Parts: sequence; structure tokens; C-alpha cells
Amino acid sequence: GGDSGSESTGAAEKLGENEGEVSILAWPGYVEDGSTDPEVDWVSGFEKETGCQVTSKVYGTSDEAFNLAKSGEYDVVAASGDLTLRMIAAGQAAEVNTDLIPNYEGIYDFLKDREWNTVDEKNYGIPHGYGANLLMYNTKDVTPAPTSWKAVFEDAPKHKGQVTAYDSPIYIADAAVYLMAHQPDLGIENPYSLDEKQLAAAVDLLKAQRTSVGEYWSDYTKTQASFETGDTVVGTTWQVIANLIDPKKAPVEAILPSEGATGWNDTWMISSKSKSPNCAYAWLNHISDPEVNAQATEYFGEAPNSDKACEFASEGHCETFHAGDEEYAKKIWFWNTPINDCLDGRTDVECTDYQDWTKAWAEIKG
Amino acid sequence: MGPTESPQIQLDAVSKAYGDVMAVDALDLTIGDGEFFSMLGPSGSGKTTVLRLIAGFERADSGTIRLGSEDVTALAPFDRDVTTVFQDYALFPHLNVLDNVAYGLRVRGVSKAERSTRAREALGMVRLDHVAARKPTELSGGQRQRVALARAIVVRPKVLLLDEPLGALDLKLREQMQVELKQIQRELGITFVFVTHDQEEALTLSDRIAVFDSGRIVQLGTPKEIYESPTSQYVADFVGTSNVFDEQVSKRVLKMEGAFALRPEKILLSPLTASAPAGAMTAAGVITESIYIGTGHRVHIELEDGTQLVALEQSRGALHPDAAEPESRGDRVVASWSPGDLVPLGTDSSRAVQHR
Amino acid sequence: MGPTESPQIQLDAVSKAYGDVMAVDALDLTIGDGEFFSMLGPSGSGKTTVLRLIAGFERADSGTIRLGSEDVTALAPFDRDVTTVFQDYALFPHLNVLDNVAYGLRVRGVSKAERSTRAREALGMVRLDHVAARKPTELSGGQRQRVALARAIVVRPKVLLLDEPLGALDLKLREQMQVELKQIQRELGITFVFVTHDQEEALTLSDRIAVFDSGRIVQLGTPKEIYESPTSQYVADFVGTSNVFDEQVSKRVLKMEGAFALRPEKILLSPLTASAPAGAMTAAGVITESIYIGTGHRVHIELEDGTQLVALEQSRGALHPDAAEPESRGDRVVASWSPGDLVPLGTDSSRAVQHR
Amino acid sequence: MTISRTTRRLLAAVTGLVLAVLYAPLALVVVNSFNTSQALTWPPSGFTTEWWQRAAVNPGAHDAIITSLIVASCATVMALLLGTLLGLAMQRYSFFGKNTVNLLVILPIALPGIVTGIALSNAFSSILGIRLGFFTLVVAHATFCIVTVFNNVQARLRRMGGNLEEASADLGAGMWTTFRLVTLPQLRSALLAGGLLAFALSFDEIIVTTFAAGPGVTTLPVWILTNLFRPGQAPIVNVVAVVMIVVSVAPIWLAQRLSSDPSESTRAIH
Amino acid sequence: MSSISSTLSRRPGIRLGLLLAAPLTWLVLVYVVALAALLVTAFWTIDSFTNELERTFTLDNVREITSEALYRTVTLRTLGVALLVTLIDCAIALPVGFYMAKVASRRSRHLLVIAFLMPLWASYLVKALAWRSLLSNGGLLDWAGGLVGLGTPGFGVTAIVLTQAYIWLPYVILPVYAAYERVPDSLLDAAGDLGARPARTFRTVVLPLVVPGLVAGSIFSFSLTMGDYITVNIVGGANQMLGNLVYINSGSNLPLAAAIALIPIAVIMIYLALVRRTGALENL
Ligand SMILES: Nc1ncnc2c1ncn2[C@@H]1O[C@H](COP(=O)(O)OP(=O)(O)OP(=O)(O)O)[C@@H](O)[C@H]1O
Ligand SMILES: Nc1ncnc2c1ncn2[C@@H]1O[C@H](COP(=O)(O)OP(=O)(O)OP(=O)(O)O)[C@@H](O)[C@H]1O
Ligand SMILES: NCCCCNCCCN
Ligand SMILES: [Mg+2]
Ligand SMILES: [Mg+2]
Repeated sequence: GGDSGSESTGAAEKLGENEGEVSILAWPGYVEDGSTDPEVDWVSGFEKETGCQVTSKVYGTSDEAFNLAKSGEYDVVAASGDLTLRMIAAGQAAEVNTDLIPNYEGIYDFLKDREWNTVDEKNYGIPHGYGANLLMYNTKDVTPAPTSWKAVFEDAPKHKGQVTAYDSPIYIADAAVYLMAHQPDLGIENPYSLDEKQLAAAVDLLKAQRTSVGEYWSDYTKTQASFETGDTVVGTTWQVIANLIDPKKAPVEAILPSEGATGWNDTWMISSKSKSPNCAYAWLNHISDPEVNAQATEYFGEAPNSDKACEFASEGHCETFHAGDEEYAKKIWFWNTPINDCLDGRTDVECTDYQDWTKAWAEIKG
Repeated sequence: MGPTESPQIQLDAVSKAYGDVMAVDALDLTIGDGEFFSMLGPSGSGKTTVLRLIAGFERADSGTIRLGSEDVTALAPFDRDVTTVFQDYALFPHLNVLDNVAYGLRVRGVSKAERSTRAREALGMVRLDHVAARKPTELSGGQRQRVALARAIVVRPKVLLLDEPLGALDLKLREQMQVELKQIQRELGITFVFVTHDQEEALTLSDRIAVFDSGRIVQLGTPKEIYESPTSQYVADFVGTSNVFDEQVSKRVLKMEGAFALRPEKILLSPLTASAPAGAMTAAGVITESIYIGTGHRVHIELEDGTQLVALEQSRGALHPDAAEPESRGDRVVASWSPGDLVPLGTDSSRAVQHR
Repeated sequence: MGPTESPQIQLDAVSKAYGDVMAVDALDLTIGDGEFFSMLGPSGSGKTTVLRLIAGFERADSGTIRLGSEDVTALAPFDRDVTTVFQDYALFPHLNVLDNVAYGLRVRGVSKAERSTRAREALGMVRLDHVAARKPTELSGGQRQRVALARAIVVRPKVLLLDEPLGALDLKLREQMQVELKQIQRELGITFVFVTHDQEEALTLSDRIAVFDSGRIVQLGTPKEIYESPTSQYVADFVGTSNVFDEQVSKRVLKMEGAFALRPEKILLSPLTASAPAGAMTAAGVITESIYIGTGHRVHIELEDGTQLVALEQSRGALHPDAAEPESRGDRVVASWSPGDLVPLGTDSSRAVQHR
Repeated sequence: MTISRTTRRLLAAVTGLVLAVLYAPLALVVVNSFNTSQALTWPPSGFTTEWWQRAAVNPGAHDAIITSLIVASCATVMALLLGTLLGLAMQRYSFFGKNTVNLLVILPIALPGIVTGIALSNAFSSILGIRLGFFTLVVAHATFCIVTVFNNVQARLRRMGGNLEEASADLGAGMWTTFRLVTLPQLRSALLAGGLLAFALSFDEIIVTTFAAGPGVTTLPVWILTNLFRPGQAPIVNVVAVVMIVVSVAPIWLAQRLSSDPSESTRAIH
Repeated sequence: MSSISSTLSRRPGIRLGLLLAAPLTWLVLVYVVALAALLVTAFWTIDSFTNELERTFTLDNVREITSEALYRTVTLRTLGVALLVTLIDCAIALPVGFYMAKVASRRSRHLLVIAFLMPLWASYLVKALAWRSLLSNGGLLDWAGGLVGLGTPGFGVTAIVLTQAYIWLPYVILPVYAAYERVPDSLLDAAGDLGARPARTFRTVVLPLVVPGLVAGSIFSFSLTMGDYITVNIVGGANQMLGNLVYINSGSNLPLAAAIALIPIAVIMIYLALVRRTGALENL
């Protein structure tokens, strides 16, 4: 329901004059204007071209972003799936008319009109890059080579204190993916759609895992370092981290386990309170430009959103990140926001929402 | 320089209480132009408070204060033509000596050149020209004291207030400064209001002395009046050493009614065998203590009835007719004095000095 | 109680330097058992340093220090049977008066009950029983001083060191404390080593006095010896007021070779008309200042050759044969004295007192 | 106190050890700023000056340092103003509720940064309706910096007593003149000490900043934190940290020099 | 100016008012209001669907934090860590402060103060990261500890304690040093003079007098540790402290975050009330 507190009743019909400024809330590495690294800049060109001056703020977790977005100070938000539906539900996100975004066309179809960016057939944003939360292990310490998430659940005690996991309530979905495969009688259809019983099962699994976890991670330098030092030998990762690890320090392998995996496909959204919708649209188009998209997703370490982008990406990037590989993408349960209305379509039960997950996550960590 | 001819300071029924304590209690006081006026009294008797009322640091609860012909009761310190030499000097530590002295001129907007000249002049008066560039911390106590004095006089106030300015100095230095103070006061003709604990200092320097007790003046007069004719045991006790005969002792020893004081130096000690001079009052006793004090001996005598007496045996040159060897402890002597040396004490003679 | 009979403290060639400054310079000193020994001298002359060497707060650079028969040169303060009354009292601010006094007993392991009794006893001696429960900040200066004294004597040390213990007290209180100190010393029979700036205090209290200059003792003797027979201008000047005739003035005024001191109280002033007593030395002059000091007048005379003289005219009872009215400013007088009252000064007579 | 040589040596050793422990991690930061590995692992993989070169031309780091300097300066100025006023009021007057005011100044530093942070950000955006940004950040920082200035000023005023001010009034100076010519110079080193601490607190504050800063205000700690989430930036963070430590010597030295001003000591020179 | 001065000098009330107006307005408007609003929020709730605040009074949040084991565990852990950090820092500050103030020469005293001040300027984050590097497997501590037969404690509560103790140490040493400075040497002399050996002097005279400084320092170490969550993330392994709980809830459930924040607020208030009488609050 986009009606509570929402100011826009529908998507824009046509664009007007650019307002001259746009403020963006995004993950680090999504809006680079050369200030981190003069080589890394896809903002200056945009500013020159459109006359929209960009101010940006980065956030560390989806929760932080949600809180910041509520202030209404941001025209554009780059949101992961664990945030999008909350934004939409809270009326923070404006419906986006994709027709006004020429670059939308080239975007992979399997990223379009998905549950985390589309509600009631209304688009609330443009898909950006995507990736999977992989299983990474140190090939010396973890033998035989695992093929299942079992390595971080049942088998975790083998590497007590050296297991890692992503530090966010959304990681509960990883447990759900595992349970979906190994405890079918729980009836989990969608890892983001858990009723109380299913959530409890996931929580139990994660509490058991907790005793073996050395640390949770949320920034990549931290997990990169702990694999390199050997503080961690097995756990979830992103492809980019696996790539960064110095094989001389730690030989690692990152795989997509047999159960499939969670993953993300971030969405560029426009705030319902935006005072610069035209610049916002301009940014959405700009960031979906194949060249820009390639640059941004490669810098962050994820697959770009179109085949055209792969033409601009460096050699091997799209292969490493399985860009456009639809089969691969099918194994990924892209992050979504748990809400009370079960996403898997069940109507007989009420599902647990993100708040419940947040509490559960705190409890798991203890 | 009598006070009433041209009063410079006039306090009428001035009171000041701190909580329950009446620090100054309905005080009337007139100080004349150019007078060296001292306030003497034990700790807590209100001397500083009177000074602070005159300077304007405290506001009187009631009464009026005049300086010259002006009612200053409600004026701030900076609007009064009065300066103070503080007991701890209160020199500005961040300014050098010259700037300290020039401060009062500076805030009056005197030009830099002129204030430098005048400050140097004032420093000259206290013989400190050579330390003009030093910071106060680089001075000795006596030097600081003189800088404080120079700072206060450079603005040529009508009245200079001094709160135990010599209290922190050692004896030798103090005697030296007393002489200088007196000289400067004479030269400038400024009214000095001087607070001290030290009765000798007050006697030496003052034109008039007020003796304080509990926020009131119990006696006011010239040093000689105060010393030789105390009107109460309190004053007799506080100013110098006194033998005080209260009513009972008077009856026993003097065979007189009333209370009397007798200064130790007025007592003549002679061997038991000697005959008493004509018209003398006498009392026999034994010497319990004979303390050498350089200029003589302080001799404690216990009379036959148990009364304690102190006599001062002054050592004198061989030329003096009575330069005799002092008696010593255990000797039996006769103390004698002239009835004229007895000072009759007032009604509140029973009140002794109390240090609060 | 002579020092050599039973020496309680013995310093042999003790030296202590701070950087370039010889604070104590090859000092020999013997203090007897039960003696009241004072050290007198200007600021910076090394008095405190000697005390700190005896207490053990400072280690001597060379020389030996004995207490009783024991060589304590290398012992720490807590191993010496000596206690100190500090100039700033150094009371423990977090302990109440009783606990302050009991501290020395506490560290000696005396039982709680006993130390309370003994501390109360000591407080009784200084008449402070009633403030036992107060914190030091709630006491007046005089009371603090007495607490410090009680704290030091409660452990019955062989030697008590006192560093200007009365310096911060006002005159009246100081006189009172002087009497009490003397009494306590008599009662306990403890050796007192007393530092003071105040020559009068030293004269009054001491069995013997050492006068210090630049880390050395320049004269050592009984109060009477020090006062009446100073061996140098330095001592004559520092202890009491003196008229000092240096060699040139001696030649002019006295017609004698050498330097001499003459105490003001030895001088007799008479009108020009009076005839000089037989055997007197005389000098005519004019009175430039006559200051009332209660017990008499301090009279400044300028002799005909310009020499300044100070005489003390003591006021005396009517019974005294020569109780005359004092001369006043401007009067011409003859000053006379007996040649026997002139004190010949030693070789270093040119050295004046310097405050460092 | 007579302390045995052994004890002195022992204490010196402990102090030396503590200093060593204090500086060892900092030394590690220096070493890592030349480490070829990006992940701050030990032992260093190799020597490189790449990070220093990259830091030298990193506009983000430069801007962040400048932003931090500006924010800390503004917060310090506010804290100096408010802390001095409060110090004067608390030390020179007695009034009802003084204890409460005292508690009030201490609370912002004593309560955890996260509490201060969410309270302020909530109040700014939900209650007062002020956009989070530079202004709100300075206000938030100044709030918890007031106490350092306040305490220093109060301690100095207590030591100074009212005497100097009275002497000034006595010599004819009005209130403002007295403040300018006497009180302020006396407070100088206290203000310096308090201001320096306030500056350091603000400069280094991350938690409150996270909540109280709006978009486009990237202070150094925020820049550092976000760079941990960007690939390969960690060594540049080390470079910046090393520079900050080295640069900090100057103000600290200056503060020490000024506070050893002879006017601080009341001892006379004989 | 003079006439204003003259008027003001007659009106101490107005003078006080002028002095207090700005700082009090600031503190009350900015801080008290914000804090009060936060506390009120603890008794509100949030619409789980729209994430909007529902301004109706409820004790749910408070009930939750008082009844659920999680909050008890984390509170105890946080308290334990904060106390340990404070103890360690005090234990270090006592001898070091003493050495600086009473043993070291005047010259080295200045250098020491500078030496202890400088680390304050190295970013807190950088220091935490340095400790992460120190503590890691094969890190400096592991490597050096291996020489003496001790390993690294790894990431976890011990690491949190060590790192926090390290980061806040200068904040404790400086006030303790200042407190030692304020103890007159003559008191130490007096104690020795009365027969107390140095250890005794320290215990009975010096220690009681530096307590205010110690407490002032402990306010820093204690409350800064109480509220920190970033160090915990960096070296805390899988552990969380109260700060983390407040932090993760601050985005999605402000009322709950506010309710959790009540715990450290209460603890600190109690702590301040306890130490108030030591005079420490004036030594911060
Ligand atoms: N600011 C104040 N607050 C409360 N009481 C005060 C204050 N100033 C003075 N008093 C009290 O007023 C009385 C008079 O004090 P005052 O300072 O005038 O005495 P004093 O004669 O100068 O004493 P001293 O010789 O010790 O300087 C004393 O009882 C003192 O305690
Ligand atoms: N701790 C010290 N460091 C350096 N010099 C010192 C120290 N203590 C004393 N002195 C110097 O040693 C000399 C003797 O000092 P001491 O304190 O013994 O003198 P004093 O006679 O007690 O003086 P006062 O009457 O001023 O107390 C002086 O020159 C003094 O400056
Ligand atoms: N309550 C706010 C506390 C701020 C303290 N920040 C310390 C940062 C580390 N130097
Ligand atoms: Mg007074
Ligand atoms: Mg001395």
C-alpha cells in the first residue's frame, strides 16, 4: 500500500526541468565522485551533463539507511532488498515510471518486476548490480571441499571459533535456505517468508551455529583480513572478497552451494518526498547507463545489470561474477524484506516481519 | 587633620550581615582628610568588611557611606575614588610590574606615554624602578607589596585602603615597610585606612585607631589614648599586654572598687628588703618566670593571693640611674606602682578578647 | 642542659647543595638533650634545609648526622625518631583532627583504643579536645597549628622540628602559642629545633640560638649572648635594632678604632642644658622623628655630623625615678651612653643582612 | 616522600612499559601504512609507498580532514563560549539548582555516545524539524564538549579567586574591561587546555557524528569508517592516521608550553 | 559601557542571568529536550508495517527489556566489560600517574604528559583496527606471545576489554596525574616523618587524596565503554554489547532502542550519584 503518508499518488508522467541538485543515500562505493580515488568517478560527468549537483551519504547497514531515508532529505536511495519493501510500506518510496528511463530497457529481465522492486505491478525502482552470498572456505583447513551450507551449520563445530557469517538480521534467510533443503517438513517456500514456527527453527539453527562463530562480519576489509590471517576459515562471503584475498596468505575457494544461496539485487529508488524528482530520474538513467553501471558494479564487486554493461567491464569481470547467467541467478534468493503478509502467498498464517527478525538476530547473537 | 573638619569618609549606621553573622553592626565612623586611620581587632571582628564596604566590593544592608561630599552607598567600586592594597597584593600575574602599576591609568584612558611616565614615577616612590620589566612572580614578598602600593597610589585616589598589607612579610621587612608607608602617606597627603592585626604596627603608624569587636568599634582614639587609657578590659587586653584587675581582684589587691588595668612597664620590682617609695601601691610575690626579650625581661609574678602579674623590666644603659641586674626565677619581690598608673576600665570590663 | 653533656643531635661537616647553591655549607652543630634550640636567619639562609636534613627528607651531600648515639645519615625519615611541625602544617585533609593526631600511632601499630586515648590526650595538651571530629579545613589557622603540634608530639619523639610554626598566625595568637610551646617543651622534655624569621620569638623561647647566613652559622649562643654581644654587624643588625658605627663613624663620633654596635635602649637622651653624667660618651643632635610605640617612643636623632641614631625612650611608671616626658620632633638633645654598652664587632662587620 | 631506588626504578619501568604498549599499536599503524597487503595482516607482506602516494592525492581524505577541522573548530568555539559563561556563573554565584546545572553539563559526556546520538538526531529531525547537516553536527559536538571547557575554567577561577577582578574594579575598570584585561588573560591557559581537549573529542567523534551529521558532511572518522567498506582503502586510512598523530604534536606541545607559563606557579623566586 | 557596568554591578541577579542564559538555553533546548523525548519514545511503539511511531503509551518495550534473558545477559556483559576496563585503566593510571607527578623530574614530567596526550589524536577507529591487527591469528601479539608461551586471546570479550582499556587509558591517566599533582609534597613528608613507610604513606595518605581524580577518569572509561559498539564490532568477535543493541534497533525500532538505552542511562546516573560526593565531577 503506497498510500500511507505517501505524497505522490502515481508515477511521474513526464519529466521537467532538472532542479540543479540531487541528494543520494547509498552503499559505500555506489556513488563515487573521485574523492576516494581520482580514477573512480562517475558523478562528475553526470553533474556536468545534467546540471544536477550531487550530494551523497553512505550508510553501513540497511537499518541505518532506513532511518536516514525517513528524514526525507534524500531524493534517491540505493536500497537492498531487505530495505525496499519497508521503504515502500512506509510510503517513503515513489513509484517509478520506467518509461522515462531509456537505459531501463537493456536491463536483464530476470531482475525486472521482482518482489523486492515491484509491488502490485508498480515499479519502485531500477535494478542495479547483483550478487550472491557465497560460501567461502580455506582449502587447506577445510577438507574435503564442502559443497553444502552444511559446512557452516552441522559441520561448523569442526572449525569452532573460525566460522563467520554476515552480521545482519537478513542472514536468517541463509538459514532458511538451508532448512528449505534439509527440513522440507517445515514447509519453507521462500526464505523471506517465515511464519513463527519456521523462524523459530531458523533461529535454533543459528543459535547452534553461534557457538562456533568466531565473528560476524559486515565490512569486507574485516572478513578479508580474517581469512588471510586464518582467524576465519569458513563462512559466507561475496565474490569480490574472494577475489581480494591474497592466495599466498590463504588459499580460498568461494562456491555457490547446492542449496542455492541468498543474494542481493540493489534497487535505485526515488523518495516520495523528493524535491528533485527530475534530477532523480536523471540519476537513475545515468547509473543504468551500461558504461557507468559497469564501472560502479565492478568497483563494488558485483555483477552489472545488463549485457551491454559487460562490454564496458574489464576482461573477465562478467564471467567471474556470472553476469547474465540466468541459471546461476535462479539459484539466488535475492534479499527481500520480510513483512507480515507472507511473500510466498500464504494467507492462513501471518509471517514474521523484519522487526521480528531484528529481535531474533539480537537474540541469536546473545 | 581632625576628622570632623573635613571628613573624607563618613559611615552612618552602616550594617552588613552574612547570614546570621553581623559582620558590621550599625557602624558610625568619620575619617578625616589626610588622616592615617587604623582599624585594629581580632580575626572576624569586621575590619575587612568595613574596608570592602568603603571600596564598594560589598553592598551595605543599611546605612549610608559618603566619600568626600558624595553619597557612594550604591556605587560600584569602579565608580569610587578609592583604591585598595590587598593583603595578598592581587597583582595581575600576566602583566609585568610597569603594566600592573599603569593598569589604573590604562582603564582611565590615559595615553600610553603618559601612563608609562606616571607609573615609573610611582615605582620610583617605592624604589622599584629597576624591576619594572619583571613579572610579579619574579619579585620577593616585600617587592610585591611595594608594587601593590605603587599600583594603588598612581591613580591619586582620595582614599587608600590597606588590608593588612604587611601581614605576609617577615619582621625585619615589615619594620622597613612601616617606615616607607608612613613616608608616602605624608608625601601624598592621601587618607589611609589601614587594617592590621598587629597592635604595635597600629600604634606606630596611626593618627587614630579604632578597635573593633564583633562588628562594632569599642574604642576610638589616638594611639596614646588607646594604649594608655583603654576604656575596657577588651581593649586593654588586645592592645599591648595588660594586667587587668577585675572587680574582685581590685578589692583584694588594690582595696579599690571597680576594674583597672596596669601596664607591665609601669610596675617597679624591688627586693623585699627595699622600702616602698612614698605614695606607692605595693604587693609582694614570687617570680615564676623571667623571660629575656632583648630589650629587657618579661617577669611573671605570682602574688600572695594567687593573682598573676606581669612586669616589664627594661634593660637600660649603664648610664641610667636604675640600670640594675634583673631578678630571677624564684626570687621574692615587691611590685609597686603609682595609683596614677592604674587605668579605670568601663562597664564591659568583663568581656575578654575572643578569637572567632 | 648544655649541648655537650648529652648531645641529642650532632651534625659534622654536613653540606647540601642544590645545583650551584650551597644551601648548607660544611655545618657543625651539636644540640643537647631537652634543649630549645632556635635557628634564626634571613630567607634562603638554609634553616629549612638543616631541618630537612635532620628529619631525613634530604640526604646530605657529605658529613654525618647523629641522633642520640645513632648515625642516621643514611636513614629514611620513617626510621628516625624525629617529628616535624611543618610551616604549612601539612595536615591530612581527608582525615579528621583525631585521626590526624593518631596517624603516627596508627602506622606504629598501636591499637585503635589506645591510639584514640593517646591522641585525645595530646589534643588535650593543645586544648583542642572539642574539635577532634572536625576536618582540618574547618579549623582556624591557630587551631591547625596546634593540631600539627599534637600530631607531632603524640608519638613522643626524641626531637621535634618546627619550621616557622607560628609564621602564619597573627600577633596575639602567636604570643599565646609561644607560651604554650614553651610549656609543652618543658613538660615533655623533648628537644625542640625551632626555625623562625622572628628574632623576638627566638629570644623569648630559646635556650640557644644559631644565626644563619648563606648556609653557615655566623653566631651561636644564648639569647643574651646573641643580643648583647653580637660578633658582627650582620648579627647586630639582624637581631633587634642596633646603631652600628662602622670604622669611619667610630673615629668621628666615638674617637675609637674599630666597629661597634649600640642598642637603642642603652642611649640616654637629655636636654642640651643638662650636664653629662660622669664617664659618659656624648653626642649632640636633633630629633627627626619620635614614634609612639606604646611602651615608649622610638626616637630618631640626627647627629651634627649627619650620623643617624635610634634611641628607645621607654615609658615607665610614675614611681620610676626618671619617668619624664619624652622629647618631641625638632628638639635638640644630647645622646649619651656608657662606653661599656658599646659592643665591639668582629672583622666581617661590613657585611650587611641581605634578603635573598 | 622517600622512595627507594628500587621503587623508583620499578615505577619508571611500569611507566615505560605502559608507554610502549600505548605506542606499539600506533607503530603498527605506521608500519601498515607501508605494507603492501591491504588487509593489515602481520607480518607485512612487503614495503610500498603506494598508499602514501595515493593518500597524497586523495581528495576525499583531504576534504574529510578539512571538514573535521572545521566542525571541531566550530564546536570548540561554541564550547569555549558556553563553557566559559557557565564556568563564570557557577564559580562566582550561588543559586538554586546549581547542582542540577552541574549534572546537566556532565551528562552529555557521561552518557554513552549512542544515547546522545540517537537522542539528538531524533530531536533534530522529528521534534525541531531541522535538517541534519553541518549545523546539527556542530551543535551535537559542542554539547558534549562544553564540559571540558567548563571544568577547566571553573578550576582556574577557583584557584584565581575574586581578588584580581576586585583589584581591577578597584582601579576603575568596568566589568567588560575587567573581563578583557584581567579575567580572560588569566583564563587563557585553562581555555587552551579545555579547548584542546574539546577539539580532540570532537575531531575523533564517530558515534554521535553518525547520527547527527547530514548528507555531504563527511568528517574524518566517517570517512575512515566508510572506507573500511570500500575495497582497498584501509592502508590509506593508516596513512591519514599517521599524519594526524604527527601533526597533533604541534598543538599539544604548544598547549604544554603555554600552560607552563610562569604565572601558573605561585612560588616566589628568592 | 561604564554606565552599563554600573547598572549591572548593582544587579547580581541580572548578571547571573546573562551568564546563564545562553548555556542553559543550549543545554536545556538541545540536550534535555532531546533526552526527554527519547525517554518518552521508550514508552511508545511502532507500526510494524509502516514503521511509523505510534504515540500511545505502552510498557511493552520496558517489559521486554526487563523480561527477556537477552537484555540481562548483554547488560551484565556490558557492565562487566566496562568495570574491567575501568579497573585495568585505574590500576595502570595509579602507578603511572604517581611516577609522572611525584617521581619524574620536572622536565620529563612535561614530556610524559605530552606522550600520554598524543595518542588521543590518533583516530579511535584506527586504534581499534590496529588492535584488531595485533590480536589476530599470527598477529603481533600472537607472534610475540608465542615467544613467551602465550597466544593471542583472539577476538571476543577479552579483546574488547583490552582494546577499550587501551583506547581510554589516556583519559584516565590524565586526571589521575592531575590529582597526584595536587597532593602537596609536604603531606608525603609528614607521613614519612610520622613513621609511615612509603607503601603505607601511599595507601593511607596519597590514595585517598587521588580518589577524585581516579573517579573522574573512571567516568570516562566506564561510560565510553558502556556506549561503544564500534570497537565491539571490530574486535568483539561474535559478541554484542548494549551499544550494539541500541544501534541495531535505532534504525528500525526507535522505541525499543530508546528502552534499551534506558539501561546505560540508569547505570550512569547511579554511578554519577555514587561518585558525586567524592568531588570527582569537578575533575573531568
Ligand atoms: N563572604 C562572607 N561570607 C560569610 N561570612 C563572611 C564573609 N566575609 C566575612 N564573613 C564573616 O563576617 C565576619 C567579619 O569578617 P571580616 O573578614 O570583616 O573580619 P576581619 O576583622 O577582617 O577578620 P580577619 O582579621 O580574620 O581578616 C566574620 O565572622 C566572618 O566570618
Ligand atoms: N628543593 C630545592 N631546590 C633548589 N634549591 C633549593 C631547594 N630548597 C632550597 N633551595 C635553596 O637553598 C637555599 C636555602 O634554602 P632554605 O629553604 O633552607 O632557606 P630558609 O633559610 O629556610 O629560607 P626561608 O626563611 O625563606 O624559609 C636557598 O637558596 C634556596 O633557594
Ligand atoms: N557522549 C559522547 C561521548 C563522546 C566521546 N567520544 C569519544 C571519542 C573518542 N575519542
Ligand atoms: Mg580581614
Ligand atoms: Mg624555610
